[in-house]
Amino acid sequence: MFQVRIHGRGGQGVVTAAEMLALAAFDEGRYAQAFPSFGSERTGAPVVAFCRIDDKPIRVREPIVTPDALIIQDATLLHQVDCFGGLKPEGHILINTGKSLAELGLEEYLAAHPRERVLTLNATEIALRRLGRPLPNVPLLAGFAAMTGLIRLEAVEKAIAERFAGKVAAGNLAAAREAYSRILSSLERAHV
Amino acid sequence: MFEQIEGSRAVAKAVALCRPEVVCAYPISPQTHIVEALAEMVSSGVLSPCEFINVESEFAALSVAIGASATGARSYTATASQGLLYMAEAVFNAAGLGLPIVMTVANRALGAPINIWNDHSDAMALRDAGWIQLFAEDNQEAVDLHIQAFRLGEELSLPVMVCMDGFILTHAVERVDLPTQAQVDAYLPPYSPRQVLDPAEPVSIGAMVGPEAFMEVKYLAHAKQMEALRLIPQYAEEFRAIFGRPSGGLAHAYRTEEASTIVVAMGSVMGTIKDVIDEMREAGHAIGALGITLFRPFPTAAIVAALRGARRVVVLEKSLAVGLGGILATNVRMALAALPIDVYTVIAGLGGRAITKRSLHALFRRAEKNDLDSLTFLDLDERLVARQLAREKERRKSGPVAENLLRDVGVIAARNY
Amino acid sequence: MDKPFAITLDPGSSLANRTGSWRTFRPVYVDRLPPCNAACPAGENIQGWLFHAEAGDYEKAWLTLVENNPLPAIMGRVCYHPCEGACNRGQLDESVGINAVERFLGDEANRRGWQFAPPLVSSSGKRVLIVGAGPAGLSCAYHLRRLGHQPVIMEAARHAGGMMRYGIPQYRLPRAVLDAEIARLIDFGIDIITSAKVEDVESTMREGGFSACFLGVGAHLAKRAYIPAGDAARILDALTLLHDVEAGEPPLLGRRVIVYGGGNTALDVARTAKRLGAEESIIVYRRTREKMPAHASEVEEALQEGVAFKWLATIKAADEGEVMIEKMRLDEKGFPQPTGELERLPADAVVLALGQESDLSLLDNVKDIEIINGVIQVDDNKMTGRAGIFAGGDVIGGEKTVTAAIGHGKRAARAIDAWLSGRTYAPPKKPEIATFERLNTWYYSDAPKTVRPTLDLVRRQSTFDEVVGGLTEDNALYEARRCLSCGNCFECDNCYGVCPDNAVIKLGPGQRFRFNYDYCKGCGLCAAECPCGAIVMVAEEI
Amino acid sequence: MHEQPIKFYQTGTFTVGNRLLPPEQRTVQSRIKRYNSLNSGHRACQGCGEALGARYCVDAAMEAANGRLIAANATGCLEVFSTPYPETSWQLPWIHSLFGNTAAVATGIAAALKVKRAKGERRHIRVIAQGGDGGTTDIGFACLSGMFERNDDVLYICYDNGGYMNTGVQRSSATPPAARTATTPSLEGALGNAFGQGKFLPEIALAHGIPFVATATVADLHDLEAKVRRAMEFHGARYLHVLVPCPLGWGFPSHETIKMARLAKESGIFPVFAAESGEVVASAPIRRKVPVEDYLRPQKRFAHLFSPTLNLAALARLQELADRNIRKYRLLPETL
Repeated sequence: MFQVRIHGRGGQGVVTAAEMLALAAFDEGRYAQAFPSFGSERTGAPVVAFCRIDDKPIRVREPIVTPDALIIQDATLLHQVDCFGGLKPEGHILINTGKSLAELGLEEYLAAHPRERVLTLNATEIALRRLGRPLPNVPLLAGFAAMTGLIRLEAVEKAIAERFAGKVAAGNLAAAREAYSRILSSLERAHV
Repeated sequence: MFEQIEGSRAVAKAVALCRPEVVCAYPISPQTHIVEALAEMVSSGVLSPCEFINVESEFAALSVAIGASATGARSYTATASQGLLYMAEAVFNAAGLGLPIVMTVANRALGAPINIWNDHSDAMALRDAGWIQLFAEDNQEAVDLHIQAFRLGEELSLPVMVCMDGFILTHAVERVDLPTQAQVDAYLPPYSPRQVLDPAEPVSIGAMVGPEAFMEVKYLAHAKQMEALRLIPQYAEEFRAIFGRPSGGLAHAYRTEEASTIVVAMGSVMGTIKDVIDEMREAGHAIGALGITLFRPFPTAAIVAALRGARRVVVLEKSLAVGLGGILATNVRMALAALPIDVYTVIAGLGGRAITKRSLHALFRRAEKNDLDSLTFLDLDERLVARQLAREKERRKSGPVAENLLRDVGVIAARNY
Repeated sequence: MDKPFAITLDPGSSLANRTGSWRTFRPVYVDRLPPCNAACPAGENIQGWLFHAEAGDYEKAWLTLVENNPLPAIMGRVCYHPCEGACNRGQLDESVGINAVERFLGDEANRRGWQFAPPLVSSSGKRVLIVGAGPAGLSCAYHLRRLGHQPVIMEAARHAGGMMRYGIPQYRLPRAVLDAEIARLIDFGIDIITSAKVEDVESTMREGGFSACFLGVGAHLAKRAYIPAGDAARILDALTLLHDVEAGEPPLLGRRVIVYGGGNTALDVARTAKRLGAEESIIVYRRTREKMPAHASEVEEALQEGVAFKWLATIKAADEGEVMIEKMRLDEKGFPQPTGELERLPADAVVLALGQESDLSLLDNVKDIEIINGVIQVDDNKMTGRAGIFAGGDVIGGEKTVTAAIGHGKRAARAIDAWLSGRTYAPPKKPEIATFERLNTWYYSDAPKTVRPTLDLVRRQSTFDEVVGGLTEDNALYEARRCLSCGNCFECDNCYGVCPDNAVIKLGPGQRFRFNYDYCKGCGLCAAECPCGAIVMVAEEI
Repeated sequence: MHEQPIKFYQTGTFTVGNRLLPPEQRTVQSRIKRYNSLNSGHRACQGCGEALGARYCVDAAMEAANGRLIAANATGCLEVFSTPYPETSWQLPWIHSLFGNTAAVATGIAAALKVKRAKGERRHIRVIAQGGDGGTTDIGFACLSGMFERNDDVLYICYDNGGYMNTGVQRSSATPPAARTATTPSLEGALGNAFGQGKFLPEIALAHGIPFVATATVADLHDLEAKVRRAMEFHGARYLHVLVPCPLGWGFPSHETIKMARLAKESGIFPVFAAESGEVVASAPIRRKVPVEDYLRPQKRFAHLFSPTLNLAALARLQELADRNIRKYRLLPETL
């Protein structure tokens, strides 16, 4: 079972991201379970959503305590919330930022983490450009697909098509593809 | 057809397949997504003819359903928590009048302090209202139980409450096999009311009954509910025949063979428990679980049959009878009264407190060693509680409990990961 | 329906609960005597015939009316309608115009040729002599006929009608109306022999084979007063004058006419004099207008027509071209006393209208009939001291009106009917009068009386055309419907409607209602809300 | 709105029946074969205004609906006296659920009927809801307001007797000022119910802008039936507020029920009017104006205003309330 935890703020599509991830996994024939952190999710408040992916039915209902991956949609949360709590050793970390880890003050903290397991992506910038709105969730999802190889870009694209329509779908699709290739590039650089 | 779908939407689709004629709704978390989805279906014409009534309170919601049901319409509503309490008077009334309304309760804690997260306090508060109460373990079962609920309620002229854990199920997006309209139509005949408001046969429904007949009326209500114990397994069997999967029934035993310890629980926590059972079985523990689907009427015989081989039973429940302990546990104890079985009550998950596998592992291991008190509060912050109790002992005006505790915890908002 | 036990109930089941047992008072329907009926000298069932008139069923109304009075068209003109004075509606706004409706019905009957219902019983074969074809005699004959007897009227004058013909001017009672109603009586089987003066009752009865007799000879002899008068003074009596006018031989009166007297006859004469061409017609009366016995409406109409009045005056002497009058004053008891103050009035003629007396010479040979002051004494049943001889009308004194005479005739007929079969007539006990206090007047909407049209003044002074017109059908209907139906159910459905327990059973048109004492709780709403006071609450015996 | 007065002066338009009217103009109550929707054998007190008002209204609604009518009924006197097991007095399909949910139950009935009709399973059937003033202005207020706001196809009839009579005469928000009830005593010179509290629900109903709002009393059947008839011409939420005097609660003899209603109307203390789509369209004029004292004096619940001493101040305030109604609803010709 692969468990993902997504951090963000209300209004950033955190729950949608988890659900689309689950949808993408379902489209690939796997079992998935997405759920939010169940709160009064007001705009701007810290929000968490979860997604489990497995090859057999998922029964467990506890919150994801030891995630295999983290998506951090809002880097400002890094110092407010214990975003990295319970992350498995060598777990995936994808942060929505244009800054470097050093600039974020994480260099030292993540010094021991494998380089290819901690990546940044300026998803908000991509979304603004491709979608016209600062919604980083879809490009991050695509980036996550590229980073983990857990789901394919096609599945993300299918989920986008199922979830959105018209301009929004097209914008998200373009954003997803750009994010996907950017992360692939980042991975190449990390491996270099 | 399999869909990756939110629990609420899946239930809404299942309800729509049952062709309800009147749906009434008042917003309350975490039930809201269900009626939102139904509103969409009515609005788009997918569900038609159907009247979707936006009422001004839960009390009105169920009252509208009462009127509609008495007029022969298949009626549905959904609520949770405070909403269920606010309609409490009507809850009893619908049962007393024998109206087969189906209502989803997206289980949620009761305030004060106000809390929107899951536990079973709401449904338990109205357990004796005369409704049939079914608890879904996952969203597949939630879907299936709603279809069975209409069949069962209408056959018995009794309202049915389908309970599903708020947020944990209602907001979980997971794989659900949604039936086809043809399947549902094959299973669920059109509503043929036992009594109906009709100018052609103008009966008066809702008479005042005095001491000379009230006991008899109540006895008959009890007898009728007990009928459900016979019908539910039958309907579950018919359901399997049409839909191709087992669903519903009175209770589900899980790996209870040769189990000296059996955990009893209701609702979504059964999934987590089963994972733990699997892991413990692998580690050689003789442990199993019993998930109770039907809480009212209470399936005493089925529970005795499932538990009679155990040495101990751990009842893990998401509700608390303040001043007594467990509610489900009390019912189980009553069922097992004649058997030499130790029963432990574990109160867990109140107000959305996460029930983790780790805690369950520890709990069950202690239970196996008979190292449990008869009443245990799972993952209770003993230190916090002790501090407040001390404070209260010191001075009478110690301030609001919830705020004090939060101050002690040092957070503003509760975190649950 | 497979209904749930106890919670769901079948309609009609509450009928098992007989709430009548709660009652301590029970409502009972009553019929009271309406004040109009009580006041009618002819004993008409006024409310009864108005009831049908209200519905526009005028023939039925007329038939109901003539059960008591065969002369409605006449009544509707000459009756001074005490009924209207008694009418409870007068305390609400104005009394119902009963008289006008009666006339309307009478005229309708004449116009449409309605006939009386056949006699109630088969013929008895008994002949009854009736002396005089005035209102009393006609009424008595009619009622006897209804009761199966054979009345024969012997009338001294050339035409039937008595005072109605020879005392009441045409402008008040057109003769066509009179003739039509008399003709209907003849058609009904009443023999009227005119120009047949009965000289001796006993012999006439014996010779004619009459089993009983009714005396309705009226009072046709003018009372005279002694007035010193010169030879040239022209002094006439009112009855003669009116009789001559009726006979087509009006006397010459001159320009100025003085009429002496204060009764209706005086007014009739004064108004007649105007119509005969008198420039001045002056009534001299010894008391005041308020004390005048004449009917107020007649005084009013006379004044309109230019008749002058000299109140508090007596005629001391008459001479050619003038009279001497003495002014009077009323003493503390209200009696006029002479003042000694004299006045001359120019007068070409003086007409005395000082009352009438009866010619009772036909009784000279009859024993046992007591006559006091020219008035035949009768018992309650109008029977004289001579068994089998009854009397009514002006001959027995009292109220000398057409209406009273008709009432006498009816009462006498009933008494004669009883007497003929060896019984004594006992009238049914009259119910209590329906007083205004018993009414719940809320339910009657405000509706003032309809004023009857009157003839224009020019024509009233030159012709004998009828002064007071009739009502149109609309007006008559409106007027009839102003009736409050005091004391008698008129099927307004109030009791039926206001009962919270549906304990009043409506029986259908004309059938009224019945209480369902199985469910009546005795709240009394029906009685309180009955507009006409036809329900009383009676204590239950416990 | 009001009936064209019939030119029939013996009884005018005021009596229940009228043998002389054409049948179509006669009241429903005057028919030999009327519905008697509320049958004999009910257990209402002698002279009960509510029993009378209920039969008046429901029969009129039955007439308008051609007998195809369903009623929802709130808890209260009307419910208790009409349906004690094993006897019901109702002759139409009728349901009692709770005290405070009647409007919502009726909404449900109407919704069900709408669907059933769309499916062709049922012909057209109309819906009424009814309750006393407690069940309407107090505990049932939220559901009623919701029904109004959604414009559900229900005629709601409130039988206002100014208090909780079923439970022994306690104050409701429809209890008039200065009235003594079991919970607004008049002991030791106390005034009874306070001035300035309570509410006049017809005006609140009117504020919802629903198609039809009217008041009526059991003293004027023609007006009442006309209003029910008019109400039934509309679809959507309609409200009829009927004053039904209570001999027990008000303290007057059982035969004066209608008289009390009449005095309430004629004094102006209870304005009789009709409104359509939020605007007052007609007022029933006062016919024989009486001072409000004439209405108050016969009632024991106001006895403390007259004895041991005359409470002129309170009487003046009550008269002012009546005068205000007269001005506001133009109840006298000179106020037109």
